[in-house]
Amino acid sequence: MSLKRRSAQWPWHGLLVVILLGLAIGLWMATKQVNYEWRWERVPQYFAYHDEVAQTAPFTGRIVKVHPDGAYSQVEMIPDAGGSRAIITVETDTLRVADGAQVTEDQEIGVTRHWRVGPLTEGLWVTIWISFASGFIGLIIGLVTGLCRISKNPALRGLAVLYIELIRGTPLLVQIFIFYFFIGTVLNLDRTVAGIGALSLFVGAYTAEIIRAGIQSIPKGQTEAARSLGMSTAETMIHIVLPQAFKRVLPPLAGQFISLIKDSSLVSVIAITDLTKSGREIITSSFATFEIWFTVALLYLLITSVLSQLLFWLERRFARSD
Amino acid sequence: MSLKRRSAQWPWHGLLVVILLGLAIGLWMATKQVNYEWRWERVPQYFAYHDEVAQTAPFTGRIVKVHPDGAYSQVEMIPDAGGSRAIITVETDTLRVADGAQVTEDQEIGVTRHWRVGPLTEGLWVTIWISFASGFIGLIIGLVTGLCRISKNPALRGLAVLYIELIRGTPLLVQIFIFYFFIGTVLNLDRTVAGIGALSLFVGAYTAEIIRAGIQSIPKGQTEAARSLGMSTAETMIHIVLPQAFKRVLPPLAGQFISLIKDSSLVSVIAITDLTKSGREIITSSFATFEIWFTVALLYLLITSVLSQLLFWLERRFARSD
Amino acid sequence: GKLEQIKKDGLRVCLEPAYMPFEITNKRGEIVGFDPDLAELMAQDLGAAKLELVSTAWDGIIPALITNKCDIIMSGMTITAERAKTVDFSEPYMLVGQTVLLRKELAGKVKSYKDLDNKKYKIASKLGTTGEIAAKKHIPKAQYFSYETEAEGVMETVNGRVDAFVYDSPYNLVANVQRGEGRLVFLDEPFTTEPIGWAIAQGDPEFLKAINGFLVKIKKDGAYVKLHQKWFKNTDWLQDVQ
Amino acid sequence: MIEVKNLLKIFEGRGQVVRAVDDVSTQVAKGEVVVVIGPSGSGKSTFLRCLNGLEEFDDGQVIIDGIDIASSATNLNAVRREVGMVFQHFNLFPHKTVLENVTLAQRVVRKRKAAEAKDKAMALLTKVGIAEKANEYPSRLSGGQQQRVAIARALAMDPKVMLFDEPTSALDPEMVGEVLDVMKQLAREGMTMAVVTHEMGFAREVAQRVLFMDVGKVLEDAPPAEFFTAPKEPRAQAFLKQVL
Amino acid sequence: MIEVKNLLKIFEGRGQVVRAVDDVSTQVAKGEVVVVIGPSGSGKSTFLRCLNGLEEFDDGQVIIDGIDIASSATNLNAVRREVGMVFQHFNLFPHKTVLENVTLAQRVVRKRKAAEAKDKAMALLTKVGIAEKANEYPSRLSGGQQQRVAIARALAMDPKVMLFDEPTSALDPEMVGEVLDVMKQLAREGMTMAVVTHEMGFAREVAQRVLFMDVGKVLEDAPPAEFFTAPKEPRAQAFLKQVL
Ligand SMILES: Nc1ncnc2c1ncn2[C@@H]1O[C@H](COP(=O)(O)OP(=O)(O)OP(=O)(O)O)[C@@H](O)[C@H]1O
Ligand SMILES: Nc1ncnc2c1ncn2[C@@H]1O[C@H](COP(=O)(O)OP(=O)(O)OP(=O)(O)O)[C@@H](O)[C@H]1O
Ligand SMILES: [Mg+2]
Ligand SMILES: [Mg+2]
Repeated sequence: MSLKRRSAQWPWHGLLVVILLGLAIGLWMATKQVNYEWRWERVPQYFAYHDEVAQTAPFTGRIVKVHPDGAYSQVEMIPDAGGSRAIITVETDTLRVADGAQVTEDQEIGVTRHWRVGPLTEGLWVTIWISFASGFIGLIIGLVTGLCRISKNPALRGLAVLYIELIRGTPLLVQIFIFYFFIGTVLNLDRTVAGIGALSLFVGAYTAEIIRAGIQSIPKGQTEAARSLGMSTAETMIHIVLPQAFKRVLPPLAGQFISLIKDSSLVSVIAITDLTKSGREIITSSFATFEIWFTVALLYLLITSVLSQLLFWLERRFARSD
Repeated sequence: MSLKRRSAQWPWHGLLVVILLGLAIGLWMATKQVNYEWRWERVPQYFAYHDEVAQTAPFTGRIVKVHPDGAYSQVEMIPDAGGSRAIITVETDTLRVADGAQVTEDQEIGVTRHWRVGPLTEGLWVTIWISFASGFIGLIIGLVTGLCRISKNPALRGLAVLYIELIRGTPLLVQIFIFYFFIGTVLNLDRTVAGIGALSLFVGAYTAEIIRAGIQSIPKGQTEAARSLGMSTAETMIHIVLPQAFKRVLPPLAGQFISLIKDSSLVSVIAITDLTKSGREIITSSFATFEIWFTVALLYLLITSVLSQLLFWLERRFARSD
Repeated sequence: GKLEQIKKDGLRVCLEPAYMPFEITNKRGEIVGFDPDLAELMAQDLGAAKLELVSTAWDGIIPALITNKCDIIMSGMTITAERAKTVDFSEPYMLVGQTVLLRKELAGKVKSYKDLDNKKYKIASKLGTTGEIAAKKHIPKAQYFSYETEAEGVMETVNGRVDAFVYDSPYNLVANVQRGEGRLVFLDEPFTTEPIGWAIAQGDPEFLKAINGFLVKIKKDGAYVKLHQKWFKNTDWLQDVQ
Repeated sequence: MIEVKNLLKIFEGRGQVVRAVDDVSTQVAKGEVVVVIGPSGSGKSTFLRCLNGLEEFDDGQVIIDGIDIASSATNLNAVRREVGMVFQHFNLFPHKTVLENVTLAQRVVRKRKAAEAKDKAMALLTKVGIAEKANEYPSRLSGGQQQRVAIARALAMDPKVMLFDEPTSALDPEMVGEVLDVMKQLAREGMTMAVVTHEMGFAREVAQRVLFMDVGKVLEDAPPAEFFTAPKEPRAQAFLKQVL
Repeated sequence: MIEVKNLLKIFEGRGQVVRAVDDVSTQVAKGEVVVVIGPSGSGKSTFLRCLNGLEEFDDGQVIIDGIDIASSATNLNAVRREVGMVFQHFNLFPHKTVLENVTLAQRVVRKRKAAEAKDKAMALLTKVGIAEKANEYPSRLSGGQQQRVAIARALAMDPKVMLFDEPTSALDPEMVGEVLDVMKQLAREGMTMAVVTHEMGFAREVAQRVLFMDVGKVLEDAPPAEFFTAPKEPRAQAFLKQVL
């Protein structure tokens, strides 16, 4: 049959929904079968929690007056030893003193409550910023190494190959380890610097290969056209080859970066508390194992999907000249 | 200058050697500076060790005669209770009895020594076989998913996309975790099976993308030529597209597999002792931190370089038709 | 019930062999230590068909117990109220305390853990252990770093990049001998007392009773003392391990 | 042999709608050679590809040897093996030798025995004058040689009709002749052929009819003698002036 | 203007050695148009590419406007901007608009101001008849239009010599004319040109000399009238029979 028939697609979409529902129910049944008590209500506090800070008297003195002001109250105090008054703000419902009361220095007058970021939020932030920092440095390393890799100079080429093979052939864990405990000790590097350094070197090796492939995928005719117009090798690279290669390497680079975000969890070996590690720390204290792991997985999924969206958007922008 | 001059390359090679030597010396100096006592002599025993097995008398009886036979001796025994004789082989230098001696059951007569594989060798083996098993299954999953990913059926496509995004967006650690403790518990899977399963699912998602890209890189003209000869979609895939795609996906697949070998170390979380885990266990007992990490890195490098060589050889074989 | 199952299929013990001298791997890759020896006795006592030691990373040890991948955790686990919400603990079979391994430059300046309670000091312990909990609780002002394994924490202290390593006395004793001589100062006075117990899945009082009974029995008949001597008073076992 | 009725093919994409083949009706009798010419983008290739179902069309009928390929009951693969197609860029299978290129579909589609397929292949390769390259890979052949292999490959399925889509326009000038010679011989042997080409000499010599297409429509349908000497349509006149 | 002495270019690879250009000596005077023809693989492209140093050659001399490009003192980039080159597959920069394609090298190599480069570019685009497409991307242009942009791009560097490597052989037949027209105009304006082409009509009309190459050697060097009517070499005779 060769006549185009716009066959209805919705039964297939329906099937997809049914399958997904089936999977969800299966998962839910599985959680029932595992003898585990779910306590999801414990999770939110690890994102942000309400911290109470005790407000104490700055000196021994007398409460002149409490000015209630909605949820907060201003407590006006005067020192016994003479001097200027002080105003202390506390939450009204925690007020422990009344007008005219005598208080001693450091006596608690009440508390104020603040929202604080919890360990999961902090870990998320560390993961994001370490990944971005090392992704950026790794991109530069990868660009330089990728260019060396295809250079005609045997020394540059040899060094690039050696670096790439060494990094790609050994586990990141071991690299972080050696970088921090060894090179870091000798050069006296901070742990964050060492962590970013090791991750950059790691991702740089993979980026180098991606960039090399990207450059080599640009037809030779492009270089020849540029050279025949009198451009130098460097000018050809900058104006002709790299801009075109960039479009092609974008998807694999994004994939690499997504991997990096997940790989960055290995920096926990040098005592940097990233998302995975804060998850683990919470688990060892609370034993809410599955809740936390699911939450952590979801957070990673969130970062990576935002990135995928970004990539999609970038690719569409670049498609303009196709 | 456009005349080809075979400029001497050896000064560059020389420079490369000098730089590498410099790096090596730098590393060596670094080890000196780090306050660390190197005990390399402890490492070999973790690969293989000489085990002594005590040979005991099988019954209470009398030694009839010891037949020395070089490094080994045959000890001939006769039971007190009557019955047939027994011959026990022990190492001559560990012989503890003489002709005519009376021995009781389970008394030690001597020992035999055997070479046993140590924990590092065992870990290496676990790493290799788990990686190969899950690489193979992952390849099949990837092939199927990759085909679903480009199929016209929205249900298949939707499932494939969901699977790929979910797996690529979350850390492998979490996946292994959920796979073993959830699905594994419900289906009552063995931990090795669960480990291989989780790794296969993980690598399958990446393989699917590689295979999809490989298939899509085959010019449309190939499919059209095959279809116009009367081949069905499946026949076209099998005879025309996949064989050509295979050649192109070989390098990224090999890269993925090399990653898998390293990623497989995460199965230690479900009590499988692979190379990294054995390394870590040895470190906790021996305190030979750097020695073991360097050794482990070297072992990984060994596996991955063997694989790279294999890939190189395969690629050359396939280049025949270019 | 669990006990019948153990009789039939054997006793499965989860432990992470990274906690000297409670459990550790020897040169041959076998798991040895105080806990494995106790497990051996327990298996005999419960009439188990066999004993299986399951080497599990610390991250996976609780889920493994909950999802019935093993019957009991015998891995030098400290009993805490928080943990007791998820698992059932036996009576403590030992008490340990946290001690401090100090960078040698601080000898004299820091005499007890209290002197470390200052913003300028960096202290370390192992991720997810009571060493970590104690360090955060008792030395709150110091900067805290948690490492994946004890070895790394000790090495950092030797290299002088953290000032002190807070950990259980049995481990610190060995670590000081192995890596620390001349490079570390061992403040061997424990500043906490922590009960160590075995953990089992919740809701099986019969099994709990059996293991508590076992503990009473070995304390009475001298088996416990013998093993304690072997692993905590003696260092002969180090030969086998290194 | 081929009957086309009100064929319509629309491409949609990037916001624009192209009527690549716009209400074309024609027929090719058994043994007839029809040449299709027209400017670039006029829908010649699309028209040809509709004939063996490589493009799904939007409306109309294509009847090949009595079988309506638009009917949902038709097995397209069965029709396609009766219709050989030769492409501009040869599309040989690069991972197979020349011989394998010619035998593969015989074995997979026609289910012939290895020996039978090989004999057939060698006979055809001899016919197109390239038997000595049977065990080479396509990448080792010149363009003209590759195109002749492609013709042999299509012929190996014993098609009743052959479609050619600019078979010589990717070739170096010296190689055009050798491919055209093979096609002329085929025509002499009575093969039904539809040929898209810019080789006016070939059209004059071999074709029974010339179809001139522009923007998806067949504007002229005439014997070559008539078409080349006195085209009726102004667009055909302009085109011929450009090309000749 | 161009002087070539004993040019030798050898390709080595896959165990075989090809003498692509084999001891060629010739010269092109200022304002002269030389057409190079010959069978595929005879070394025409390689010869042309040696003239602006795109290929490193193994022996001999190439002197462009008095400068020996084989000399190690020569700055090749400086020579190249005096020698424009047009390729078979256009090689426009796909990520730049037509206008940017023509201005880029002016600004980077000739260091011209944006406005100056743009004026020059628009003048040239008008000359090749494509000014209205200045802000399109190359992918939106037909082959003939792309090739005309490529010529404008080369002209924008004010070259003293223009090299053309089969500029029309990747084009649809109707587009060949428009490109040849531009080239003919250039020749009339006195541009020194070396053209590899299969368009014999162009050679007859425009060339002062025709070089016939085979297996790396120049076998004939004659005015077109002489070459096309009475080629001396048997190989040239055979080739002309194939192509005409
Ligand atoms: N896959 C496609 N998607 C969208 N438009 C297409 C597609 N294929 C062809 N077209 C459009 O359909 C029209 C006819 O194209 P077709 O290739 O049939 O022309 P043609 O006569 O064969 O031209 P040429 O001589 O260049 O091969 C053109 O406008 C083309 O842009
Ligand atoms: N980069 C290269 N490496 C190896 N051999 C080459 C290379 N480029 C060209 N050759 C060989 O050099 C010879 C001359 O090639 P060239 O491209 O100059 O021929 P041509 O006359 O331009 O042919 P055509 O008309 O097909 O363009 C051929 O045998 C070709 O195979
Ligand atoms: Mg076409
Ligand atoms: Mg050429």
